[in-house]
Amino acid sequence: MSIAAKKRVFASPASLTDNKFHFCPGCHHGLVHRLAAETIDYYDLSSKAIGVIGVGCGVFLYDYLAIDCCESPHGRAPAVATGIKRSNPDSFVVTYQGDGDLAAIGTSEIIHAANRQESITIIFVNNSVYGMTGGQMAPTTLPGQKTTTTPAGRQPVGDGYPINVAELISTLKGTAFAARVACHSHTHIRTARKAMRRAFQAQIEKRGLGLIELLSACPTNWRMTPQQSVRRLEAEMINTFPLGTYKDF
Amino acid sequence: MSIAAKKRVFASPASLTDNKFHFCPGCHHGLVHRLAAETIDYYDLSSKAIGVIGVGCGVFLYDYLAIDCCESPHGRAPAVATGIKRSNPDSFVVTYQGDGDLAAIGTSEIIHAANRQESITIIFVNNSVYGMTGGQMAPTTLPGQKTTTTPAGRQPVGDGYPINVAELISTLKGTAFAARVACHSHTHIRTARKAMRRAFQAQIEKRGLGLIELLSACPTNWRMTPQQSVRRLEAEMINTFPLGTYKDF
Amino acid sequence: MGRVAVKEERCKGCGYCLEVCKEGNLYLDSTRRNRSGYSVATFSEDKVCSGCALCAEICPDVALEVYR
Amino acid sequence: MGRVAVKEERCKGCGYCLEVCKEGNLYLDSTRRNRSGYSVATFSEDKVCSGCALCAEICPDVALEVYR
Amino acid sequence: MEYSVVMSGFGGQGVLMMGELLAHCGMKAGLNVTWMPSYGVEMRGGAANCTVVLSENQIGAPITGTPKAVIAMSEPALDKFGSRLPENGLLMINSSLVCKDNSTYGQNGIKTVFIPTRELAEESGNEKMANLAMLGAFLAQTGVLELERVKKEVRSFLPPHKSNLAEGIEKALLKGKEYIDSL
Amino acid sequence: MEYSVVMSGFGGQGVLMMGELLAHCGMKAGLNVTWMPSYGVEMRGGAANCTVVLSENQIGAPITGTPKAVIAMSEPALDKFGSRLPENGLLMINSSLVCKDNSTYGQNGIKTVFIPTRELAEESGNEKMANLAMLGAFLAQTGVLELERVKKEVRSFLPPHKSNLAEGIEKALLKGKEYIDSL
Amino acid sequence: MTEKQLLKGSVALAQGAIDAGCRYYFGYPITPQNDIPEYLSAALPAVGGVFIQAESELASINMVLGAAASGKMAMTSSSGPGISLMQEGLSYLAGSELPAVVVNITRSGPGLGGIAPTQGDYMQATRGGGHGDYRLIVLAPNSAQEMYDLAGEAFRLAFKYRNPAMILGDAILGQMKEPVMLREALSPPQNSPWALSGAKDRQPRLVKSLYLKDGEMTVHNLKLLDKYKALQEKEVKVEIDCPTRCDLIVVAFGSCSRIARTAVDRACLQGLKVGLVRPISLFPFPEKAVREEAQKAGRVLVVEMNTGQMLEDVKLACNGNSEVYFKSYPGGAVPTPEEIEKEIEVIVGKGGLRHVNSS
Amino acid sequence: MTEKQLLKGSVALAQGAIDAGCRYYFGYPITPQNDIPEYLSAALPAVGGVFIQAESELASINMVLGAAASGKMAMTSSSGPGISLMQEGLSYLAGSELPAVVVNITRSGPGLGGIAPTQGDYMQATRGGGHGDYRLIVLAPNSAQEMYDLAGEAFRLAFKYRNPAMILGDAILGQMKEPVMLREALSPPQNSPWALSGAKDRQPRLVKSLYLKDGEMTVHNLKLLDKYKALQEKEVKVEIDCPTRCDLIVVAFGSCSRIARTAVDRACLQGLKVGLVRPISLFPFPEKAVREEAQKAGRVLVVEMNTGQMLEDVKLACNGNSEVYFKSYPGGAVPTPEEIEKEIEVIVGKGGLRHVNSS
Ligand SMILES: Cc1ncc(C[n+]2csc(CCOP(=O)(O)OP(=O)(O)O)c2C)c(N)n1
Ligand SMILES: Cc1ncc(C[n+]2csc(CCOP(=O)(O)OP(=O)(O)O)c2C)c(N)n1
Ligand code: SF4
Ligand code: SF4
Ligand code: SF4
Ligand code: SF4
Ligand code: SF4
Ligand code: SF4
Ligand SMILES: [Mg+2]
Ligand SMILES: [Mg+2]
Repeated sequence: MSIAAKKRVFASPASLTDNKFHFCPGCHHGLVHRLAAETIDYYDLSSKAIGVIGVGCGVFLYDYLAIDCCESPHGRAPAVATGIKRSNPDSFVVTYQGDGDLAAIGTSEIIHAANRQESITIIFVNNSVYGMTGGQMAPTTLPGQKTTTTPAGRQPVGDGYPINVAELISTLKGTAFAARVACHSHTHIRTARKAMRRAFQAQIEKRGLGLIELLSACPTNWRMTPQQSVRRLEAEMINTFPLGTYKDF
Repeated sequence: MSIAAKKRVFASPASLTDNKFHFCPGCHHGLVHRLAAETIDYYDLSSKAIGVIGVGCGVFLYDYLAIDCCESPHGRAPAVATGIKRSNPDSFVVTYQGDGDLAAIGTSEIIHAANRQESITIIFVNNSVYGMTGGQMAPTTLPGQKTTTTPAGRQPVGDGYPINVAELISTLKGTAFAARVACHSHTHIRTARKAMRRAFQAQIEKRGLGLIELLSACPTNWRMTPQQSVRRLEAEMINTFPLGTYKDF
Repeated sequence: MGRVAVKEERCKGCGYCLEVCKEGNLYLDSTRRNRSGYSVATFSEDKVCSGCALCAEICPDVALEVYR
Repeated sequence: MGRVAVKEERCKGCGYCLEVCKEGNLYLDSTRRNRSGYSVATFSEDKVCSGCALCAEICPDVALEVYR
Repeated sequence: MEYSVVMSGFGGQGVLMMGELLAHCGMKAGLNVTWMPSYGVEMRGGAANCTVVLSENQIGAPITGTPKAVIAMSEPALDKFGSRLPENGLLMINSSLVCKDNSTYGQNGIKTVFIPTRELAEESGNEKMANLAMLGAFLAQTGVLELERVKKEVRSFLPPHKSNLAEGIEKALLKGKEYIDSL
Repeated sequence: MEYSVVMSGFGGQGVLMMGELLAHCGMKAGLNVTWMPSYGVEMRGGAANCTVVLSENQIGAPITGTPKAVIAMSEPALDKFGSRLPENGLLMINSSLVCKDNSTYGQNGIKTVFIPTRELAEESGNEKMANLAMLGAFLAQTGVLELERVKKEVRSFLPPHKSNLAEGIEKALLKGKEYIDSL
Repeated sequence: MTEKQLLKGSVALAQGAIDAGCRYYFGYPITPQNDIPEYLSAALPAVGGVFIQAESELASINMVLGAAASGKMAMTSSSGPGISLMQEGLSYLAGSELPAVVVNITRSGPGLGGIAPTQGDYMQATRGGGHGDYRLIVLAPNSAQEMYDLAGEAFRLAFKYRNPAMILGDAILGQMKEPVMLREALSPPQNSPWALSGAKDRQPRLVKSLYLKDGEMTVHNLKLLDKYKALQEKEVKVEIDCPTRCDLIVVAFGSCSRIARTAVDRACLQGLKVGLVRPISLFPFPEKAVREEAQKAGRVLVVEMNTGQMLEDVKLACNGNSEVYFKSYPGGAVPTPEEIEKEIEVIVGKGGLRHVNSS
Repeated sequence: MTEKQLLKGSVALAQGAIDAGCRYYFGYPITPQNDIPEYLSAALPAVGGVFIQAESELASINMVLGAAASGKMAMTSSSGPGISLMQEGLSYLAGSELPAVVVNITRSGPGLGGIAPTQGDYMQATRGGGHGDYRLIVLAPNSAQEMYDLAGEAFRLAFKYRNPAMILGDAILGQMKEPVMLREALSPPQNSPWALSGAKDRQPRLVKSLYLKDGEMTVHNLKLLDKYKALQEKEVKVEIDCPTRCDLIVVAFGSCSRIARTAVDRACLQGLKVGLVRPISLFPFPEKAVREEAQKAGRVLVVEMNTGQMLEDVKLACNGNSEVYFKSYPGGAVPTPEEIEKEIEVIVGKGGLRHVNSS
């Protein structure tokens, strides 16, 4: 039977553009982009969604999602999102941030946005490293992990312990939803899809801030093959960053 | 019996200067200054202590404590303290910060200093308002509390929920000690004195960051008499900010 | 019977789809490279594809379409 | 028998010490003001002071010294 | 002609309000006016002051090192601002609180007037109106604005929810004027 | 005289290292040298390139829109940099990966040389040395530095823990030279 | 609204913003400008607007960026240290071509800064304290009335040129009360063609500052430059009051210009021939006016409450064609009219210059 | 260490800092300067120093402030947006009279910024992007060797004048490898009489920027001004290479000056009479050198990789006494020697100016 005669059971979501991703082979940013696009389609949000893009490897989100988008200074996406949502309450506002962006330079902005119960959704890609800038230590880098700025491996005393964002944000009263999922297997991806929907739903129902943390691979800066990197994600990252839903409105 | 013949059983601590405090009547900043001076004397730290002063009504600490002092930009005291302690590991470094300083603009700095397990001590004066600037909402302002920027009372949804600093900081692995005490009665003051010692001890024993949060009155910006303000502290603040030790190495 | 179409220029040869396909329907063709220099995933027409779409689900580059 | 010395220029008349002294040894003298315009705490020589120092402990302006 | 006065005292004595009322009435009288308060750190420790300038011409500096008059409602205020008066300046002292010797002042042709503001306020029926008794005395002493004009504008000055205060204010102003007249 | 060459390809092909070795040897030969890599976002998506300039005089720009030579280790690199060559430039193409028609190039007097780098590297005993085979060919083709000089400096170039690679590098360089000689 | 009201400069400015259509304020307290947020915390909700006390100046300026990206009139205000913290955001606003108004009621720096009136942030405001080639529109009121008026003007220019605008005031302008006449209120802007609102029935829109394709960023910079040139051609605001035959012009801005005005008036009463040029827009700087008047007079006295910042713009305008004198009041010092008058006398001579060619 | 090594500019700079005695680095990653923290993360601990990757640029600059207050040689590095975030801290450092070195390997802004080589942060660096009246010492290397040398020089000046110093580089200078000759290493500074260390056997010390007593802040500002004047008198660094009879001088700094150098050399080979003046210290700006050479030549061509920033300093130096031309390369554009050469030809005429008075 020719393809033409068959039913397409899996295709690129409507709100994903045709542009090829610029990510490295095996990088999960592309996957997260797709999940975001699927969720936008699922809730039919493409005509009200506004993406607020943090600075990191996801900075070119606007090339890939067919929605209104706004660049934001590194770490400040939740503040920019606050400005958009407050002045445009009918829009659906979603930020896209990496672990450096959200958990280092943007610590204050995410905490206070959650604390004010801003009606925004945060897509948080935790790949335990600064991808875009070439592999420096992130706030989520694992103890002992070698990066370009922790050549001997991260020492928690002095370099800092890994920061557990989903848990931290879930302690704030204005957070409606906070969960951590992973991107490295199809079962995890399916859980991730559900969690992403809840994070969107929180905003749709005006319950408060929704955050989804996605454990992701950065093969390039982990200096691994894609295969090795998904194995590391499973074997090492999940220990430090337990999967689960930490708050659900 | 003339005074000369009696024993002095309570006097100003040695490391407190003779300068009159510039604080308003009934303000607890003076009390916290005295406790800090007492603790410096207790551990004989006046020749190694370096005070890092946040911006708030406590900004003139250097007029009152006879120790080396450094001004720091609003909110950045933990970063300045990190720079001092790391480059001067034999010194004893203590910050003095208000709730606006530490829990609003300085959120990121305190969290990451604790997370890196910096060996510094944080004296945190929570008076639920911006004192120095004239009574605006603080991150610790109570729900419903009227301030000059929440004329109808603080609405948690939108203005933010009160932030519980001692609890939040105690969740970080690098924190050795975190406690909340109050300043409004002699029994509370005695507990406060003990807690302040533990917060100092944490640094002396190199266990990590020590933080003491002191619930304090700002009669001026609460628009109350000193008497009313200590009653409010007891009746209202302690409910939202439960006293206790949240972490003890 | 399923069938998978590879958008070759999107594929980066990460190999995730190969691993997830229980039927072994996909392989990297090392003799060919796309314009970006990657060996690309290739669908073996001669094997049995259930159309389960796991390969597409796991592909981080949205390079696969599945038909059934 | 205790005795309390008031550093009048430090006192701001907040009244905390008055409240804490069970013996009522301290009062604000409304007829006098210090240079900053505050009525200042005044020790009644004629009452009984235990020298417990609660007044000094609670004074936010370190205006009291206690002798015993 | 330009008239500048520094009003000073402790916080809570109403020196800012006293200045504002003067400026408001000046505006209503068609004059150019500026009112400039002390603020910020200066206010900790309880001091408060403001400068009011009234003029038929454009006003340059709203603060001045050499005001035409100084009103001192407290002793520290007197110490701080009394010395700034130029020759022939006017110094009005709240004698209910400041108990300094007459003789220290009045040099350089400075005219010194003592006003028992608390007593006047009490007489007017509201002990909290000491500032307004002082303002009444100031107006009577200087004539920068007519008392009647000021009394007329008290109501336009007060926010609606405070209009009940108007009568008391008028009374206190009058007491101040009467005191000067009686000198 | 100043010689500038752009070396370009995919990340992982060792184009940066190839350039660095050339620059290092130039320095050791007493020349002024600059080596300038591509970096940052440019490197996502797998491209990499660097520019090496060698000169007896002070070097101005370490990058140039019109290099004397371009080494293209991949097709996108060829597309991007091939067109920058000025008249009489030299274009060296990695024919193991780039299978474009000869005829497209060589216009404007551009000299085009195809080097089967993978094959040469394999012959030299280490398939990962394709870049060095290319460098050997480049040196032979241009004579900017003598091959012997470069071979001599391989050891001063390598960090101590990589000195074991020296021999393989020398072999691959030689293979490249031999290939040119054989043309 | 037909009568004057006695308003604090800060309050006048805040009301001026509302009357211009501003409905969004995001800010963090700092003396001496707290009257602005305090006033707006009540006044904005009353007109259906939004007031947020942000956790910091960084958050404030980025909330402004978000609201501006939505096509709304948004503003923030701060002082010295807070404005420094906004430099990254200001650079993004300029790079993203977003309109917004930022108010700086200055403190005397550097560092923590005193709250006395001062003009030490002129360079930061006019040269762009943030990174990259950009400019803010900078307006310098000198009265409560202008605090009110220029708030509206700042929004108008910001929207017309899609560029952030700054109002540069100081403690005198912020704290002083003066009579102010209010204008009729304008309604907020609607549906700007570049604003983000969700891509309903249209192509998605993008607010960004980074252009990555070859040469694009250069084109972008030149586009911004064109905008700044247009501002220089069309939007200069300046008050010129010079006698036809003039021996000296005094150049001063903001609160300092009021005092200079008094000094100049007095000098003129004395019979000296002195004029005043007051830049109201600091960027675009009234280069032509200063050049021409300076050339006529041959002498310029710049008076600033800093160590000499606008001085550079005056020198650039004069380009060597006039003698430029400078009187400096840094660190919160405020000149008196007498001091400036004396300076004028010293320069032109007590009896004035003798006009060799005069009739 | 007697042989040249092929070093990246960033690495040369980092090693230069260590060799000057710097032992404390606090920074946050940003392209194109990551080689600095990456190198130092290994190299500093190796010499007993401390490397901290801070959570942000705000934290970085304030950690630097802390270490500087302890009398230690401390530095940070960043690029455009990160430097903007440091403006408050820089103002505090200057106000508190603390020595420190801040490196800006620029991005082309405004906004997020491209990482191509650019010089758009000249104004921010030389005018003080933070609030208040202060200046940074600003040095502009143009080779890997100078990245190394000027790192040391920046620390020397910072400590001598107790003022923060900035090294202004760009992606070319940061990323390029060139041969570098290392110097002998100096030891870290000890026991500065102003440094905080605990008040053992002495009076407590205080590091602050705010002076509150009447007039104190003015005195402080004037003290800072004196320091800047001393820098202008004593510490100007400039490379002058002008033929005795010169028709045009080209003024350029940093990486742009290398290209200008090539262009000037070529023009001279053609027989044109062209010179080059290269400011190495941007503050203090080599005003005298530029003025004198410009006056001799009568014509100045400023070439910058921005829309015209140093141009203002050149104009101020010339003060109308020379014609000033400008060639602009904003947004990451890099001039070629050919382009500059052509510009030179256009200005002086293909065959050179005819020297009317020449023999
Ligand atoms: C103010 C500022 N500081 C630093 C940078 C440089 N920078 C860009 S992306 C990034 C971090 C990237 O890491 P992450 O947020 O984890 O995203 P990833 O690339 O890993 O997805 C940094 C530090 C910047 N652009 N702006
Ligand atoms: C960057 C910056 N922003 C704002 C301010 C103004 N400011 C000074 S103190 C302060 C807050 C004071 O409140 P808090 O920290 O609670 O101290 P308190 O006076 O209540 O003890 C603020 C906002 C400043 N100095 N610097
Ligand atoms: S560097 Fe890492 S995060 Fe960035 S695109 Fe590559 S794999 Fe993904
Ligand atoms: S304003 Fe409040 S915190 Fe500040 S001194 Fe007065 S009472 Fe204390
Ligand atoms: S659809 Fe399922 S069976 Fe078919 S190729 Fe993909 S994973 Fe294999
Ligand atoms: S998972 Fe996608 S990108 Fe990876 S090899 Fe398969 S098709 Fe290619
Ligand atoms: S507690 Fe202290 S300040 Fe208050 S009234 Fe008593 S002595 Fe005075
Ligand atoms: S020492 Fe005790 S008894 Fe004596 S006055 Fe003080 S509180 Fe009263
Ligand atoms: Mg990351
Ligand atoms: Mg407070």
